[in-house]
Amino acid sequence: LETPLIFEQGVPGRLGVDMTEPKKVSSRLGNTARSKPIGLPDLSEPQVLRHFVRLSRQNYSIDSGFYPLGSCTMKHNPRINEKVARLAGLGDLHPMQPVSTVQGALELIDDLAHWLKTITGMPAVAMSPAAGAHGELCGVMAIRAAHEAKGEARKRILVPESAHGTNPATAALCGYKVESVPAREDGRMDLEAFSEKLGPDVAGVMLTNPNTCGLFENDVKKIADMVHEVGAYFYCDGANLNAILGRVRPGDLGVDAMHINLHKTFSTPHGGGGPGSGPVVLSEALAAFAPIPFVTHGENGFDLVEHVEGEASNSFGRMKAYHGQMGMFIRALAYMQSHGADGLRQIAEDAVLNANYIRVGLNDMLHSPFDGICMHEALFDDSSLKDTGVTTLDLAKAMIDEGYHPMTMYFPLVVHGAMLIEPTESESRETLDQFIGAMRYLLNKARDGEATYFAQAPHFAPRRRLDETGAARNPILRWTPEEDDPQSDRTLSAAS
Amino acid sequence: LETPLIFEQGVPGRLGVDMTEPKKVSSRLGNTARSKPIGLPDLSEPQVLRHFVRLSRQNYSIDSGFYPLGSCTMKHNPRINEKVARLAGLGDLHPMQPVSTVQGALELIDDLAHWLKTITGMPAVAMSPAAGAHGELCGVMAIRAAHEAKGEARKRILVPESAHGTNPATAALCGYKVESVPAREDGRMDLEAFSEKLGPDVAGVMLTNPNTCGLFENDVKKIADMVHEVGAYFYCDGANLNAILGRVRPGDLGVDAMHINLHKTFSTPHGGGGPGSGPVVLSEALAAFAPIPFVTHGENGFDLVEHVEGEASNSFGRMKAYHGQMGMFIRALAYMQSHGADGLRQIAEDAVLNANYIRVGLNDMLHSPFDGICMHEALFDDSSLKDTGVTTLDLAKAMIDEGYHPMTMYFPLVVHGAMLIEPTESESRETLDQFIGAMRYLLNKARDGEATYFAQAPHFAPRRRLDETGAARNPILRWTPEEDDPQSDRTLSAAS
Amino acid sequence: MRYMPHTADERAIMLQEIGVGSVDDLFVDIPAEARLTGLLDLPLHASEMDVEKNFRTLAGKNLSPYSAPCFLGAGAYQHHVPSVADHLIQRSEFLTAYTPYQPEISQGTLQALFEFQTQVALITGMEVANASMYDGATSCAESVLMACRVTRRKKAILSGNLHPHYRDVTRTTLQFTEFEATELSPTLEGQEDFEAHIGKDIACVVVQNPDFFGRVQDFTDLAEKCHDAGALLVVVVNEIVSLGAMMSPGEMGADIVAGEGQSIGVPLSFGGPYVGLLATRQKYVRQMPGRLCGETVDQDGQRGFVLTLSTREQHIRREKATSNICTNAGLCSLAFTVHMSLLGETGFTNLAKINHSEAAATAELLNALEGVEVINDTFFNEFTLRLSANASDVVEKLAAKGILGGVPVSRLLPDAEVDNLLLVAVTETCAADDIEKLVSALKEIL
Amino acid sequence: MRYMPHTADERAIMLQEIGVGSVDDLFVDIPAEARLTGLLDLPLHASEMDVEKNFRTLAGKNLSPYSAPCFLGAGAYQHHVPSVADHLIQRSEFLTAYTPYQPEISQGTLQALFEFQTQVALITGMEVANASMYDGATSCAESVLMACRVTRRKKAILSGNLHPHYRDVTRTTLQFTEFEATELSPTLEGQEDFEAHIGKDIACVVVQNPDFFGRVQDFTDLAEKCHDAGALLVVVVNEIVSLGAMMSPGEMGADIVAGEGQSIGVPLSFGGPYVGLLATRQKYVRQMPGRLCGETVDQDGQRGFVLTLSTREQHIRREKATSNICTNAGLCSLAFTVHMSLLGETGFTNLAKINHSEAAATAELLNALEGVEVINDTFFNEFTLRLSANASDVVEKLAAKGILGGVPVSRLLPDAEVDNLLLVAVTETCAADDIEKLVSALKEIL
Repeated sequence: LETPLIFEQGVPGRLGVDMTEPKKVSSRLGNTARSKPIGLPDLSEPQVLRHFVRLSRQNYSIDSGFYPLGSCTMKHNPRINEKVARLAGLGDLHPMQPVSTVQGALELIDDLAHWLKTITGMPAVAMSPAAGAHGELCGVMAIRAAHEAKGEARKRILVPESAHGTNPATAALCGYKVESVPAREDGRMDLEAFSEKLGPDVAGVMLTNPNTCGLFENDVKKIADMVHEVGAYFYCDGANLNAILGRVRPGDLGVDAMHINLHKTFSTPHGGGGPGSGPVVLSEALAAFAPIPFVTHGENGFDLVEHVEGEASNSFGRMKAYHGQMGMFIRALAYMQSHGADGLRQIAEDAVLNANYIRVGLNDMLHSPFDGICMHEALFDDSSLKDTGVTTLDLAKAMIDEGYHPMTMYFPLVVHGAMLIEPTESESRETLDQFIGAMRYLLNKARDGEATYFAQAPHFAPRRRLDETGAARNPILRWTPEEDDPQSDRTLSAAS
Repeated sequence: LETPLIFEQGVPGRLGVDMTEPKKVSSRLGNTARSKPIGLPDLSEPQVLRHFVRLSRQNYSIDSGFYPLGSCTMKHNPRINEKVARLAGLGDLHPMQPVSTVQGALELIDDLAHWLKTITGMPAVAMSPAAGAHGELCGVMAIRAAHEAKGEARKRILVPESAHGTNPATAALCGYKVESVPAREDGRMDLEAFSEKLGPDVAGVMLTNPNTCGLFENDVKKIADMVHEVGAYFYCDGANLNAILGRVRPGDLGVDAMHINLHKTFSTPHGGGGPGSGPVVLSEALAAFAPIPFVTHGENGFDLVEHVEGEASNSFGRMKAYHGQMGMFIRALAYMQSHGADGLRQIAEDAVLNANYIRVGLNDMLHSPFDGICMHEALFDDSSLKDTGVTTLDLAKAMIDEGYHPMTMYFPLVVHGAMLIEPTESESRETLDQFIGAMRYLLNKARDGEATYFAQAPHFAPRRRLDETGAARNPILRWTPEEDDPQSDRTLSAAS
Repeated sequence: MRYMPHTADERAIMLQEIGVGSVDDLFVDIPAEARLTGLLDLPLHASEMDVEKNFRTLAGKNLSPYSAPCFLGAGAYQHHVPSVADHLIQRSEFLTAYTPYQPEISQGTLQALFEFQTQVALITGMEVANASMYDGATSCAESVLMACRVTRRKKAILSGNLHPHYRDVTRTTLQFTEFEATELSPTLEGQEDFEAHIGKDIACVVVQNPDFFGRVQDFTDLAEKCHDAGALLVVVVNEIVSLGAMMSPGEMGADIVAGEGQSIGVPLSFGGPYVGLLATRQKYVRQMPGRLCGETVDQDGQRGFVLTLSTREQHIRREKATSNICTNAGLCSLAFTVHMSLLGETGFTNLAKINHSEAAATAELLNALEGVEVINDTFFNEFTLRLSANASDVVEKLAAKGILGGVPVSRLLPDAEVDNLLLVAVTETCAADDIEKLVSALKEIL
Repeated sequence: MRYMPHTADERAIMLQEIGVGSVDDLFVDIPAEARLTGLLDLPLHASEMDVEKNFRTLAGKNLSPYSAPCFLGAGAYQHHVPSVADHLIQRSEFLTAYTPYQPEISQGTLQALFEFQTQVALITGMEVANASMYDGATSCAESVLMACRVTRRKKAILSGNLHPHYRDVTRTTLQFTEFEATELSPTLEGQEDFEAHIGKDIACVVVQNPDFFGRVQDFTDLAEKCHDAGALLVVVVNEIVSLGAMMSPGEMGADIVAGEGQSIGVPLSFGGPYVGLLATRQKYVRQMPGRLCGETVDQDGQRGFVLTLSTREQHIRREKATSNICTNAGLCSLAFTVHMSLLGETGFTNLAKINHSEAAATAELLNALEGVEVINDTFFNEFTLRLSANASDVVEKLAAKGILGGVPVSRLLPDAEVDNLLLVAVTETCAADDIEKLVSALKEIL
């Protein structure tokens, strides 16, 4: 059954929300009162409900199946987190209530900060960044602010080739020139090349660890020392924190700043693309430059520092309105409390165990570009598909028909036709076995020359393959009423 | 993707719920401590969640589509009702709390009782029956108790042919002999036949109004008078109350008792088969015989009468543990408050409007056994399918492929191959038009001789037609572990 | 009105299509003198916002057991229900589905019911269970009717220590039938003398385990005596968590188990809706009331589930049906199944152990207080105290301190001389400081 | 641990399959001296029951605006969110889905985003909108960056009456770029003199409507002046409900609208997550930051939706991306879309009228009090009071009475001399008796 757009439904005057009649008072809108209709459709409540329930049924989700999506940490999203985030007195607080009326909320933020600092072994944390990339921005701004405070105008940030695209984008936004450091044969950063690029005008390095090849940068301490030696700072992309929880603390590795994706590692959840939350832990060297606001603890309980003055005088400023992604804080703290010190360590162990189990289960049929044990994700290249006429993309789309979400494809860029598989700790051995079986079935099928089958995949999804090129060439980004002048319509959608 | 049984999953020792270790204390279980394992499977929380999410996706529901299910009143189930039923201080109250700590709960019951009495024009209501059939039992017990109080030992209950099966079943449970009254040509009860059967040994009549043919028994007042004249009581099956809300009050028609299906008329919701709630409104004549407990209002606020003594001395007794289906009361009251006097009337009007719209939309292709305006549901027989080789059942199963739940089939029994369609007030004209279009498409297809298509339907459901006969002949009512002796297994499932 | 889609214009068009002039023409069959012209004397429609406010106001007038130490039992028990259970029963496809009469598009509900039936059979130690009843009390009454049908006898014996509501409901249910019940008197000490009553005319004996006062017993001997006399043993269990720690009724030889499943998955909700359990032996299945879900195959040979044995039911048998019950507890049984699935063998048995050990420890603490005596020799998670004062008064005083301290026995047995008896239940939801509060409050009061 | 499936036995088997002796062997790449041997100094794992208790305790230490009359605004507004919206965002298929990079199995999320983009475009009067940003403040900052890219100029002018947080965030965002902002001073009366600043080097002027003090203005003239100078007009809207009653920024000639969508569908949640809106003209779409969903067709020609124009994004453009933003506000934008769909044209405009009329009536009531003066000539649902006492003190006194009476201007503008100014917002959630309570409390206090 096709689901028309909400705009293609409804009848003017139909109600989806009941309200009282507005009071009759004289308008205070001056000359700004609206005179034209907006063009929204009117539907009843049951219609709206049914519309979105039907839409939802076209989605794949963790609750319905396995997501072997590398670099994304698609783990179980506990429902208790959703429940406590909606408690009266937590989910409904206004950010500008007098602090005397939100002591529990401030305590919660302070408590979460304590967990994050303890887990990472870092002395400070900036809570307000709204997502991982926002956290990166926070970290690099702190680095730049620290350099500026010392009167240094450094120019470059070093980033490994395999880095997430947000790393260079962030560095650029802070006015830095980005330089890429190549990888060694074993998938880790090339220390020699790194050493060559390092110098007194380098502001910092941004490293993901475990890196996006699913490998732990075993030279990390050496790297940190080299960075510090030239007076630069060590930014660690925390996207893969899941793999090392309770096994090693970034603070012990010499990290100066690291963002933590609460929606990944602490499952707050993904929600089809957000909202995220990206607190940043900071070393002593960077702590003073943290953004406002932050929570302090004084005689009269908890307080909020909301302005760049006094104890926040070195702060590089404010990153978003209000105090941070409180809704995500609640969920992340509930998740952490549920696991505790023992459970957090178990997360890392089981995540790495599962990844290696898949690696071993497939390594006679898929080629691993890098040898040995992996961390939380298993990386393969497409050399095993050579001459089959099946691409990584085709294989991924065929996985849909087997009941799986595709793995991460063509990332990291350093590996040809990369397939990055991150099972997370949530999945059972039965699920992994079934998945390995399905992959082997598909790989055999590819070798058997059934390239056409793959090219046509998916066969059983709500949609067949979509024309993404056409979408980008002629972007139609909104619905437009049919009765509108078709000419202007075309203009609207065809203009560049 | 097939979903195995929960018993076919899991690994012993896996945890789905975390708990502390039990305290070490000496057992107070005497000689009753369990020594054998139970045989439940152990699963993790994500596994259980995914299992039931997957199961759910094999269900049809109102939220995903239209249910033209006659006699079942499948209407919109508002989410606000679910929300308020879970408020702290409502959903979590213990039934045996001191009444001083549950004044709001008792007020709520009293308030709902007021709405029900006002809607039906009746002076009293028994709140505790747990479902429609339980309400019938309540009403007929009140009738029998009233006769016994007068020292009368009446024997018979009259029931129209078209009645729900629960009516005769209930009468039998109260020790009455059930006599069936035939219908007239126009689908209503035959007054002459009724009059003949009526006599001083008749305890009461059970009538559904509007009746199960979707017609209002226009002689209802006459019937009531006749019943009362012989000293009997008039039980009205309230299953179809939806059609007359705010247009007529059963109390004004001479009804002595009527149950109200809160899960139908007041949408509490169906839930795949329950739970229901079936309060029974009672006339002055029957009020004193109402079951315990009930709420009273005294000087110190609300109170509960929980024993058959004092003001409850005529009560026929207790029907269930505690005070009634509180969770359903909350939802029903929220539903009523949302509609108000104006909305309740609109429900009836739109429900009847929608049913007639469907009747008119199909009556050139499907034969109505009874002429003229219907109430909330449109009834057709299978005469239009004659010679097509397509049965009512086949047509119903083919509706599944068109995206609809089948209509009610082969009920009422008085109509051959009956198809009973109740759209309810929730559905929009667009939905009705689409449905009429789909039905016309199928009926044309049937006439075009595509009987095989129908016999094979449904084609696109999670399951094809199931072997119900086999299920009944050799009932397998539970999962049995495979490792068990296959012999005993067979014995278990094959024994009659 | 947000729930109804028609605008005035649409209604006019539809009336025209139907061929009538006005809505009133659709209601002509209603006798003119009974037709309502104005609106009912009730408030007008309310916004969702206002409705929510109304219920918040009502909720504010109650003391939530979530915000008070709660030791209430007497057949309904506060347990922690995992959020997953409540989440799942709110899923559209479960919440807003109809009774699964169309199995092709109802496999979700049906498979869940099949799993429910299996879980109930397993924990009760019986061969089969139905797809749930209204509650434990009605399940008890239906069990007696069923036993009478099975044995073709007319008399039942009810233990005096059966929950008073269950006894009341059974009495009410039987009163107009050809069956009757002999009710023994409650007894605080010693065994009940069933033997004196079991004869060739007895259909069944109904006992409860743990009984109303909390005591647990092995009914194996009683089962044998019943069977020797051709009678059935019906065992009522209203704290189903006990089955995680105790011998199952099936092991004791029960023929029918009537249970209240509320403890697993179902909120207290001021007494309802709950979920009645009814389990028995395979050979009695056709005499069993209520709905049954069975395994079968579809046209393609795939396993599937259907409602079955409907020939026992009212739609077909009408006045000869095994019972007049038509609905089951649907969502409550689903919540039970989800919660039980989460618990599993390990969790369910551990939960029972925690309940028992917490209760045992609390009983010792309370027994040490002046003016308090635990009268139970055995119990699971609930026991009876004899206080030095009127139990209802004590409960009110505790409530004034924000403690829900127990259920006075006299509230359920007003005729017995039990004014000083208090039922106290201790579950995993009672934290150490809750118990401390109760102890120190009782010290103050007594 | 309930979330992790492996038992010790299974782990052992899996390690064997992998070919290592112990879990530690999987972590050999971690420098030995940094490996943790013991557990972190944090509590051990907790049951769901205990976790829930912890959060109930924390919640109990706050004053919920649901149980107190609430007149707080300043960029975040209490509105009634229909239960359907919160229900739907909790559906597994929305809640637990990944970013819709695989469109074949993500049409639910994608179509909802397409509907979101359309709704935002319609209410702002713009041609296109993106699939949401973090919040209104970051959206404002991104708008300035975008205007600089579009105009290839480097300077922005920020109105003094822009929400102070938005100004702060814009300043923070620009500080290390080649761009800069001129910030005007807040002004309580009269128009700001933008003209003096608009020159050929100006990329954009940023104004807010209603402004921080609640005033509303027609910016049509300003838009013309901007366009004449080759600059863009950025209009910030942080009470999006106002658009139901007011001329849209598009009608006024805005080039970019940066909005905070929290008022529709999103709970207050102590400040986040919210939903940033960013709408503009079609011609600027390739300079737009954030995610975009576009319509296309699949292999079979069926309409479908995909994320598009990803060449602007970091995955491909890396350091040359239009912004470093990678996520959107996902569930919040879905909640917005559901709520807006429920409201529709009729509901959205009516909601705006109710907000405005309630605020206007309340302003009159308050203005009549001694020691209170409403300083706004115009406003939508929020206005500024000049009190005869320190506003922070008054707010604390009101809080002590259980009333959340408003936001002291000095909390956001500590440097300005505004100690007596109080922002008061009145929405549909303020009932008559809430307003009465505020009035009588102010009478007492002042």
